[in-house]
Order: sequence, then C-alpha cells, then structure tokens
Amino acid sequence: MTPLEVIFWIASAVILISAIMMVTRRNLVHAALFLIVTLFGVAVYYVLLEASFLAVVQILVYIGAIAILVIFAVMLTRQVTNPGQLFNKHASLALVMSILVFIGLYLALSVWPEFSAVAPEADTAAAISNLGTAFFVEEDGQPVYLLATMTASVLLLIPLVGAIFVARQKE
Amino acid sequence: MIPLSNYLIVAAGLFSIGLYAVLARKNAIMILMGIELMLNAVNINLVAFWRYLTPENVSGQVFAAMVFVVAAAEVAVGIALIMTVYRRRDTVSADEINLMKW
Amino acid sequence: MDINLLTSILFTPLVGALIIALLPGKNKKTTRIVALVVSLISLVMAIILWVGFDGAVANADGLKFAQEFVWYEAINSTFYVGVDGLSMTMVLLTTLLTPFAILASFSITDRVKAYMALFLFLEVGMLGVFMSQDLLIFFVFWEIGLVPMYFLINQWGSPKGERKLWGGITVANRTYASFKFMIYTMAGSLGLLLAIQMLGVVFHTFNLPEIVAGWNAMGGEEIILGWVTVATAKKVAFWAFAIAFAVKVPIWPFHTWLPDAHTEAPTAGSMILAGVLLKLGAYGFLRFVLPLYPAEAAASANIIAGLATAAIIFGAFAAFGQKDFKRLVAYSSVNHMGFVLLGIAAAAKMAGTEDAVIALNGAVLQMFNHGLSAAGMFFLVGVIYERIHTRDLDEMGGYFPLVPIYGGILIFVSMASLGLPGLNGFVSEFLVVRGSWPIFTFWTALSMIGLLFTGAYVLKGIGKTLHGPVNEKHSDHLTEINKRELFVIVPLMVMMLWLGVWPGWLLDVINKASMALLEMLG
Amino acid sequence: MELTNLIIWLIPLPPLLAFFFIVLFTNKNNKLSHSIAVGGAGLSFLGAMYVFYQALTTNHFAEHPFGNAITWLNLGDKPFEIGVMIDPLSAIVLFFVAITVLMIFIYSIGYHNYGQPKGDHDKKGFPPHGAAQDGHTVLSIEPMYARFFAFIGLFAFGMFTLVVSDNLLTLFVGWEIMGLCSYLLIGFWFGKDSAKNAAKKAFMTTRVGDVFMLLGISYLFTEAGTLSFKAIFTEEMISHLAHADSYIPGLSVAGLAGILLFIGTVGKSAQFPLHVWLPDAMEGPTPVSAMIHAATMVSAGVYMVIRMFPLLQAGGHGELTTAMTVLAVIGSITALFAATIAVAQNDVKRVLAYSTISQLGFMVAALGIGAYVAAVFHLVTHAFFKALLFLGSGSVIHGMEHGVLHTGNHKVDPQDMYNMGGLSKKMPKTFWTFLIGGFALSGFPLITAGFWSKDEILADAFANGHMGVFWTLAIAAFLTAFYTMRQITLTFLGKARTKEAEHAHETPATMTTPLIVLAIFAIGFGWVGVPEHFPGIGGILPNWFHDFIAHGLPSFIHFETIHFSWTPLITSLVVALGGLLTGWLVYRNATTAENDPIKKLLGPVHTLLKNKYYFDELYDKVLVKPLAVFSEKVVYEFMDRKVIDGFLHKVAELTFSLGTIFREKFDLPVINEFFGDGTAAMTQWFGEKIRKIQSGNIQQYMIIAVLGAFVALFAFWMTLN
Repeated sequence: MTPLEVIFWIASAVILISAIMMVTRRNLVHAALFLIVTLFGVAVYYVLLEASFLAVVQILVYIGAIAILVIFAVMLTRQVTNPGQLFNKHASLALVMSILVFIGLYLALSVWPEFSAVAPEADTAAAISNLGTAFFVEEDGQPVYLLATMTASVLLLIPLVGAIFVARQKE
Repeated sequence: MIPLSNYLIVAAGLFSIGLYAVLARKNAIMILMGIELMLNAVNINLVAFWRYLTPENVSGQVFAAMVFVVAAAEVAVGIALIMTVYRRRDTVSADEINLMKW
Repeated sequence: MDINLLTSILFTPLVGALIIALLPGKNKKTTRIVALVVSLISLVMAIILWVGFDGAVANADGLKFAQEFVWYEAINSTFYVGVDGLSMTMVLLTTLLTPFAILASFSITDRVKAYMALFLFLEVGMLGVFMSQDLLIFFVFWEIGLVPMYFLINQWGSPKGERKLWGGITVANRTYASFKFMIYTMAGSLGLLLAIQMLGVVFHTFNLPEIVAGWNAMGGEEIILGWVTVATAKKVAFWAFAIAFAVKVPIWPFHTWLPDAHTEAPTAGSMILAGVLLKLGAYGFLRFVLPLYPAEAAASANIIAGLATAAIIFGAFAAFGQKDFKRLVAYSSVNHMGFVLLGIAAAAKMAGTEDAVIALNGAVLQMFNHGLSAAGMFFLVGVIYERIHTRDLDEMGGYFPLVPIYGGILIFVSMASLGLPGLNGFVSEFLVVRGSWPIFTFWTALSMIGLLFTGAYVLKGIGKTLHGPVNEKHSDHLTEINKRELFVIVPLMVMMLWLGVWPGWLLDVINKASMALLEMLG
Repeated sequence: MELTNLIIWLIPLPPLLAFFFIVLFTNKNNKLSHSIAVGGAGLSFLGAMYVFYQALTTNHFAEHPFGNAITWLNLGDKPFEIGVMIDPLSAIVLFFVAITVLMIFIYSIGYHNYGQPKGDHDKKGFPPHGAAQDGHTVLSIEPMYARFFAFIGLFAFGMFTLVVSDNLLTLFVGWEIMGLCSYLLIGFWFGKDSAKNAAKKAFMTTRVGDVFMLLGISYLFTEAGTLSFKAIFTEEMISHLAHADSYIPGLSVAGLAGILLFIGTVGKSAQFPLHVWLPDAMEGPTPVSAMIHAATMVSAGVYMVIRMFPLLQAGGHGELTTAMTVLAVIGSITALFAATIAVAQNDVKRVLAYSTISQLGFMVAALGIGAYVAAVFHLVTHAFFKALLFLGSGSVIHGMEHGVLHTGNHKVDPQDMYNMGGLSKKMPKTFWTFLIGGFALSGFPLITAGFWSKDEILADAFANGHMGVFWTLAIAAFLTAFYTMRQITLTFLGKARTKEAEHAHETPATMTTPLIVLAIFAIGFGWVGVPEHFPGIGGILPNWFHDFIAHGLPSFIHFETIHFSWTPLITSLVVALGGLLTGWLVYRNATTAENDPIKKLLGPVHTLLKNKYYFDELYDKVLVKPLAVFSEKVVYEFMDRKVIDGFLHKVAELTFSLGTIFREKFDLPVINEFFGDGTAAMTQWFGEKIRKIQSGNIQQYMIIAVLGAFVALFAFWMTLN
C-alpha cells in the first residue's frame, strides 16, 4: 500500500458514499452538500491523476459555481424538504436498471485489453503549459484547439442568455 | 500502483448512482444533481484514460474541459427551466410534468 | 424560348379560362364578355396566321410556324406544334366557330363562370389536337377535349327526358348521353394510347415526322420489341389508331353516341361538337393514320369506304326517321361525315393519282363546310328550342309567317347542309363524289341514296317547322330571332355563301396540303 | 368581243341582285320590290338581246362561240375553270328564256293583284281571299307579294346561269338553284298542306334525277378530265369516250355518262317515270307554273340533254346509240302516256301540265332519233306557246276568281273547266291569245309555230325509218290536238255553265300584254324554220333556224339532209286538224263533269286516266311510305337503337355486373373487410395497447432507454468474449 493508494481508496470511498448519501437525502440542502463532497472527491482523483489544472477547475467551477447554483435553486423553489414520496413509483425498477448498467459497464470494460493498464511515466509538469498552449496558441501555424475554445465560450454564453430569458418573470 | 481499472470501476459506480438519481428521484433538482454525478463519472474516465494511455497528448484534458463547459451550460438552462415550470405549475415533481404524452 | 403566334393561339383560351376562373362569379355579363373577347383574340390571331400562311417558311418537316421545345425529356417527348394546310384549315374553323358558340351561349344563365371557363378549355383541347406534331402531346390534347364536353353535356344539357336501361335502371338523358360520349371515346382512345406507347418505345421519340420516317425505313420482316415483325405491329397499330378515330368521326356503326350527345348537349355544345369535335377524328385519319400506315390504310380502304357509305345511307335514313328536330340534325352529321370518310378512303387507296387529290380536297373541304353548316343548323334548332322548349317536330309547324327572318335563315342553312350548289356543301360533296367515283364506283353510286335522302330529311325539317298550317300549341311563345342570334348566324351564312361561290381561297391551301400529303404516301 | 363576253357574264346577275335586294331591304315595299325584280329581268333581257344580236351578226359564230373562262379552283396541279359560253344553241335558248321570263315577271304584277287592297282575312302562306270594298268583295293583294318577286328573281338567275354556262358544273349549279326555287315557289302558299307536299314532291322527285346527274358529271369529269363543253365536244375526246368501256358491258363511257345525265333530265323535265311531280306543281301560283313549264325548269332539262347530244350520239356513226335509243323510247312513251292522261283532266292547269310532259316527250324522242335541230326548234316554240297557255289559263282563273268573289260561292273551283264556258265574250284578249297558243300546241298547219316544229320531228322520224317513234308521236299529236280543243271548247266556247263564269272579268293590262307578246312569238317563230323542200312555201323564207342551230354542233357530227316525203306531212295535217275537229265536235255540247262524253266512251279506262294510271298511289305505296317506315322503324329504331345501342348496353350491362360481382364478392369481403378493415382493426388494437407506454413520464422513458444501453453493453461484452 503506497500512500497514493491509501489516498485513492479514501477518495473512492468518499466519492461513492457521499454520492449514495446525496441520492437518498430528503433534505435537498443536505443532498447538495453531499454533492459538493462527491465533487471534492473527484477533485482529489484529478490530483492523483496528475491533472492539476482540471482539479483546480473542478473546485472552482463545480464546487464554487454549480453547487452554489443548485443550492440557490433549492432555496428558490422552496422545496428544501420533500413532504411526500422521495422516489417515484419506478424506483425499484430504476435501482435494478442502475445496477444492470453498472454490471454492463463493468463487463464491457473488463473485456478491454487495456483494462488493467498501468500509468506510464510522464512529465506532468509540462502538461499544464501544454494544455494552455493547445487552447490558445498556434502550433505550426495551426491553432489546435482555438476553435474549440471559442466554440465553448459561445456555447457557454448562449445557454446563459437563454436561461435568463426562460427564467425571466413574465409580467 | 493503482491500475486503470480501479478508476474505471469507481467511475462506473458513480455513474450508476447518478443514473439512479435521474431515474428514481421525483424532484427535478435532484435529477439535475444526478446528471452532474454522471458527468463527473465521465470526466474521471476521460482524465484517467489520458493519464494512463496518452499522457503526451493534451486532448484528453481538453475533452474534460469541454465537459465542464457543457455541464455548466446544462445546469444553467436546467435550473432556468425548473424555475419556469415551478412558477407555472407550482411543483418540481417530475411525475407531474407529464403533458407530453399521446 | 420565345412564344410564337401559333402557340399564342393555343394558349390564349387557357389564359382566358384562368382569368374567368379568377373573376368574381356574380357578374355574369362580364364573364360572358371576357369569354367572347378571349375567343375573338384567338380568332384574330388565327386570321393573321392565315393571311401570313402562304408566305411563311416551312421547316424541314413541311410545317409552318413550328415551335418545338423539350417537354418531357426522360421519354424524349417534345412540345412540337406546327401547321400545314390541313391543320391550318382546322385551326381556322375552330377559332372561327368558338366565338360564335360562345355568343350563342349568352343565353345560359346557370353557372356562367364554370361554363365559359370549360368552353375556353375545350377550345384549347381542340386547337392542341390540330397543332400537335408530337404523338404524346397530341394524345394529351385529344383527351383534354373530352373533359369539358362531358361536363357541358352533363351539367348544361337539356334537362328533360329519361332513358330506360337494363334492369329498370333509368337515367336522365343528358347523363346517359354524356356518359356514353365519354366512355365510348375513351374506349377508342385506349388502343390509341397503347399504339402511341408502342411507337414511343420503338423509336425513342414521339415526334411524328421522325416516326413516319422511321417506319418507312423499316422492312416488313424486321423484328421490333424483340418479338414482333414490323408488318404485324403496323397492322395492329393501324387498327388501334383507326378505331379510335372511327369512334370520333364517327364511322358507322360506331355512331350511336353522336345523336345522343348532340341532342342532349346545350346549343353551343352541339355547335362545337358537330362543328369541330367530329373533325378531330377525320383529322386523325389524315394526320396520323395515312402517313403512319399508308399500306395498311390502302388495304383497308375498301372496308372504310363501305362503312362510310353505310354512314351516308343509314345516317340519312335515320335522320329522315326522326321526330326530334335536333336528333334529325345530329344524324345529318353522320351522313355528312360519311362523305369525309369516303374521300379519305379513296385518297388512302389510290394515293398518287389525281383522283385521290380531288377526293382528299373534297374531304377536307367537307370537314370545314360541315363545321359551318352543322354548327349553323344546331344553332337554329337551339333558337327555336329556347323559345318553345320542345324539339318535337310534330308539335311545330307553320311558323314561317310568324318568324319570317328565322324561316329564311333556316331555309338557307338547311340548303347549305343539303349541298345546294352555290352554297358551300355542294363543292365539297361534288369533289368527294368525283374523286371517289373512279376508285370506289360501287360505293359512290350507292351513296347517292344517302344524298337523295339528305334532301328528304332536310325538307322534312323545313316542312315540319315552317310550312303547313300554324300549329298553335307553342306558337304563342315563338318570337323572331334576336340581334345577338343574328350576330351568330349571319357570319356563318356569309361564309357558306362565300365558300359556295368562291371556294378557291380555302381550297388552294387544302389542295397544296393534300398534294404534299399524298406525295408522301404515294 | 370583250364587251359581249362581259355582258354574258353579267346576264344572270340582275335577277340575283334583285333577289338579294328584295329579301334584305325592300321586302316591305311592294312597288319597289316588283320594280326591282322586273327591272332586273329587263336588264337581263337587254343583255340577252344584245348577245343574241351579236350572235346573229357575227360571221363564223358557230366556229367561234362567245365566252371565256376563269380558274375557279385548283385540283392537284390542274386548274378547274368555269366560264360562260354562248354558241348557237345557248343563244337561241337565251333568247326565248329572256323573253318569256320578262313576260312572266310583268304578268305576275297583275296576277298577284297589285294595286288591290289588303285582304281582311288574308294570311301569309295562303292565297288571297279577297277584300271587302264598297260593299263588294274584290280581289286582294297577295300577302307575300314581295317575296314572290324575290323567288322568281332567283329562279331566273338559275336559268340564266344554266344557259350561259360553258361547263357542266355551273350548269348543275343553275339546275339545282332552280330546284330550290321550284320548291319555294310550288310551296309558295306553304300554309296549304297540298302545296307543301307538292313542293316536297317536286324537289325530291327531281333530286332523284339530280343525284344520277351528279354521278354522270363525276363520271364524265373522271374520264374526260374536264367538264367544259368545248373541251369535251372535240372529235378526239368524243371518240375516246365512245371507245372506252364503261362499267356496264356493251355500253361505252359516253353512253353510260350520257344515260346518267339523261336521268337528270328525266327528273327535271318530268319524263316517264319521274313525271309525277309536275302536275302537282300546279299548286304554285300560275306564273310559277309558266316559269317552270316554259321558261325555265323543264326547258333546262331538255336543254341539258340537247347540249349533251354529241356525247349521246358518240360512237353511233349515224346509227342510234344505246343512249339515244333510251331517249327515243322514254320520250315516245312519255309523249303518248301524258297525252292520254291529259284527255281526262278537268283542271285547266292540269291539262296543260300533262301537255307539257307530253311535249317534252316529243323533244326527247326527237333527240333520241337524232333530230337535233327539230328538238331545239320544238323546245323554243313550245316555250313560247306553253308560256302563253299557262299565262292564259292564269288569266282565266283570275277572271273566274273575280266571278267567285262576286257570287261569294267559294265552293266553286275556279280552275275546273266544267265550271266555265262562254268566257270568250267576257275575256276576249285572253280568249284569242289562248286560242293561238292552243292551236300552236296542236300543230295547226302553216300559221302556228307548233306545226313547223312538230312536223319536223315527225318528218325526221319518218325519214330515218323510226316508225315506232313516228306512229307513237303521231297518236300523241292527235291526242294533243284533241285535248287542246276540249280545253278551249269547255273554257271559252258555248254558254256559261255557272254564275261565276257569267261574272268573269277580263284581266288587267299587266296580264294581257304579256299574252299578246307571247302570242306573236307563238305564231311568228315557226317561220324561221320552214323546211326548204316544203311544198309551196318552202324556200320563200330561208330555213335560217336549221342553219343556225345545226352549225352549232361540232363539225364532226354529220347530218343527212332529209328528203321531203308526203306521208309525215299529211299525217301531221290529219292529226292536228282531225284532233281539233274531234275535240270541238265531242265537247261543244258538254254540260257537267259527270256527263263527260269521253267518260262514257272509255268507261273504266277513263277512271284510270283520270287517276293518272295510279302512279302517285303506286309510288306512295311502294316507295314513299315503306321508305318512311324503313327510316324510322328499321334504320333508327331497330338498327341504331336496338341492335347497336342494344349491343353497347349489353357490354355496359356486362361490365356493370362484372363490377358488381367484383365489388360484392371480392372488394367488400376480401379487400375491405379483411385487408382494409382488418389492418385498421389490428393497428387500432395495437395502438390501444401500446399507448400506455406513452405516459409523458420522462423517467419512465429513460428506464427503457437505459435498458437499451444495457443491452448494447451486454452485447458488446458477448461479442468480445
């Protein structure tokens, strides 16, 4: 057991348990808090995987923005606590299906030759700068992901405008 | 060393849990949160594949970054929709939002 | 693609029909005037065409004012219109009669808009048949002509009378007549369509001159379509064509639709039916049967001549046996069209001789003449019918003193129909008899019985309406022919007299066309 | 020459223009109408006289007749020409036609009571009934006065056209126009059923001949390639036609064409057996009878056949050809046959009608035996005296009508000779002129024209040895004289047998003047043709007529000069004088129709004659009625309605029942109920079941979707495993 493995197992446990907790909470604020915990676990994963940029983004965007947004939504809809049934009538079927999907995923992945691959050595320090370069800088005169970046920005902008439009209180 | 399979299995589990939230919870906000879980599961996979299979190539991380963008947009729109429905119908229960039948 | 004069003549009535369809229907007067004006525009253009006809340059197929553009590329059908002397004569007849028929139908008050639109549509169909040089286009127009006529008879026909059919079924006369007209002609057209398709498949074109040239280049033993010899195919196709046209002419014994349709149609419908529609069949023989199947036509000429004689004789007898004035006139068409057929048969048999040219001249002139006189006769019957609402000759009589002008006109037109020398009918009948005599001596001699009885039924018509003591039954309602009606009949009378005294202006054109046609055959 | 040709072209036109003018413009104005008509006839008369004068004074006229032609049509490459031609024959015919037509026109003014008041009860279509004036009933004007002049104008146009034609086609045009006019004029009083039927009969009977004639024209045109007289009557053409075989064995083309054309004459000139229309034609006004019998129609028939003489004699070389034999036989039969009927008629006009038929038979028979000049001569003289007789009889009838109106007894038939008698004193002008006409008809020796022409026919027949024809015609001539004298005696001589006859009145000058003019010609015209060898007076006057006419024939036809013989001369003297004398002796004391001396003498034969050998009845039974029944019942009702339509209906019925069977046995149960309705029901059932899935619950949908995802994953695993 290397320290890294220990961290991994702890993180895995946190992710899975808090996810289950989130799903089963009656109080939506609690559920949101468990979501945050789960997301934090995922951020730890990113660190373990040496994707430090993404880990930071995970914390900033997800925990800092999305989770807060969700909590606001919970507050605004005044549905903090669900008075009636927590799950719908297909809940048991849904559980079966979810487990089936998990099994399916496992089976499908398990037959893949790279399933148990081991991480190669890599210069992960250079990865961040490589990422930045790939996003914005031309390489051999070709901006590799510039178009994708721009598209993503627009993609983000338009739904936000749309969201405002949809949610606008009509007179 | 941690093999790739570990990450994948956890991601699969996370995905299934999120799926269960989407399929079974009545509250629309909970469904939205389930979707977030699923997206995170996907992201874990993307990053894990990048690290284990093609660490020299940045595209795995770029994909993950794209998923972030999609997730943010999705939440924004989703919540706006939920707010609207709530204002109209005074509920966010997915059971009751069933006008699109027949 | 520029639109030439011929095409304009063809489509002017169509435009007119559309205009009428778009006009508000309440103003009947406007509708009538528009229809009349449109048909007059066509007439004026046709006259311009006629005047310029002699000087116009013919194309390689011998057609003047020709226009051709691709219509349906996949099967190589082109919109090919053009006229030679035969078509020109018929185009002139059609455009001439239509305004008069429209003027004659000013007395129609029921659904004027639909009526006039249908009428103009009918003109398009007829003109199209006379102008088409492409078999497919021809067939389209051929069928187009049917539809308006069906509705004219069915909707505006005489409302009285029923006919008993089998099994106690009783239908209104006009329903019966229109149905018979439609089904009979359609049945004839079926073979025609098949034969046209066969030609299209063999030659990969529907262009008539090309097909004629193609046929002529083929030997009789050549196999076409993979299994049939040219000779057999020609024989079958000949009969398919001949029967389609025979029904339309109509040749005895395919004629029984005619008296029914003519009798039940509204006055203007009968005018056009007798004046132009019957000519479609005869024209079909000249334009399609003779050039496409000269040998077969020559071989079957005896049969056709025999049937034509039967039409002449039995048509005259049947006309003489009528009590219904309009039916009498209708049967006279059978009688007169028999002469057309006799002339055509003679020309088919002996193409290349002088007799054939004379016979063909006579036949074509007879087509034109019959168009004038039959239209005139039907109109006059209509005039009297509109007043006294009966066509029964036994209920008329002695009207001459009451309606002297009408009476004089009736005698005049009857005499033209009878073939009195000095009026139009004589010239053509004489030419037909002269041309057929050396070729079908026996049939021609026999047909004189028909000519004799032509006199009998014409005199019966005049005698039963005008002469004798006044029949008081309906005479109160009888009023003199009015101005509008005079406008219809007087130009026709002038044409009759003109053609009787000086047929040269028309016959010269026909003569050249006949010679060209027969040269091609012989 | 140019002027003459132009005038020839113009001769027919004035009456035609008069016709159109009257019909279109002046029909309301009686005076203007008759002025135009008479003026038109006058212009034609002047033109005709000018042309006739030119013909007389032109040297070598016979070799170079007047006339020219224009292209009327193009048939193939050949032009078809029509034109005018005046040769000796047409010149002489034009001469008498113009005179008689003008006289008849003038006469009509008086005949139709111009200047008299309108009748009180007169209706269009009926003869005038008289009008009340100053307490008397007087003659009233014809209600369709203007129309009459229009019609006779057209009639004259037809005749002039026929005469000036240089070809058979335009001749036929004039011929048929006259047919129409005869129809219109015989049926002038169309309100009367008898007139209507007579008109129809006249038209139809002559049309029988006409259609044969049309065939003859076509045949001739076919064989000769032309219809121009000049072109046909050349030696080569005639010899060609005479030697070409026709469709009938033993008959040359010329013979067959000639016979076909002659049948036209049989119809038009009322030869046996198509004579039946002519007596009935008396239904028309009397000027019309004169027009038809003298000036125009029947003369036209004979004119045509005379015109065709070169064709008829073709191939005969002086002997009788088949065609000529036919003519001779038909002509002789007609002459005798009609004369016998005339003997038994009491109607003043009907006697004349049969005499016309008979005299036309003379002409035809004369032509048949080759007596060309004699035939023409008789045609001309007959035209004059027959016009005279008809107009005279019209004058008599008119006078009688006057009497009838005076007494008011409308039962008295003003045309029945037994109602007359003693009119010579009442109507002297009419009497004397009628007497001249009657004597001319009888062939009263030396002074009358009829004698010279009839004598020439008999002489010709005798000289050429046609004894059958000779004796037949001699008997006919005797009968002619007899019935003529019978007529004169009954009408004019003796005492008035009825009150009406006592009150008869001479007719106005418009009627009597034409009578006098025609009487002059009826006497004088005979003197232009006195044979040179005639004992006593032969050679005093040159036989101008013979020279003039005979030279008109193509030079290749030769005539042998007839040697004088006493037999025919004596015969014609005996029959003429004997007939007249017998007639007078038998009838001078006749009283009523029942006591007719001939009737007693002949008994049942008289009934046969009186009923015209029952020809009308025979035709009616054998032809007219059966054909009417045949038309209506057999052709129309049986053939068309029953057989042809019946067949069509059977086809329709079969199709209809086939359709019904298809519908009821196949469409309804199989297609509709099984395939159609079955499919629909199944779909509906399935839809009912499956619609429950469509709950609108998204989560439910997703569960199903996820199931799909699982299946996909599982399948992936299965394939790779």
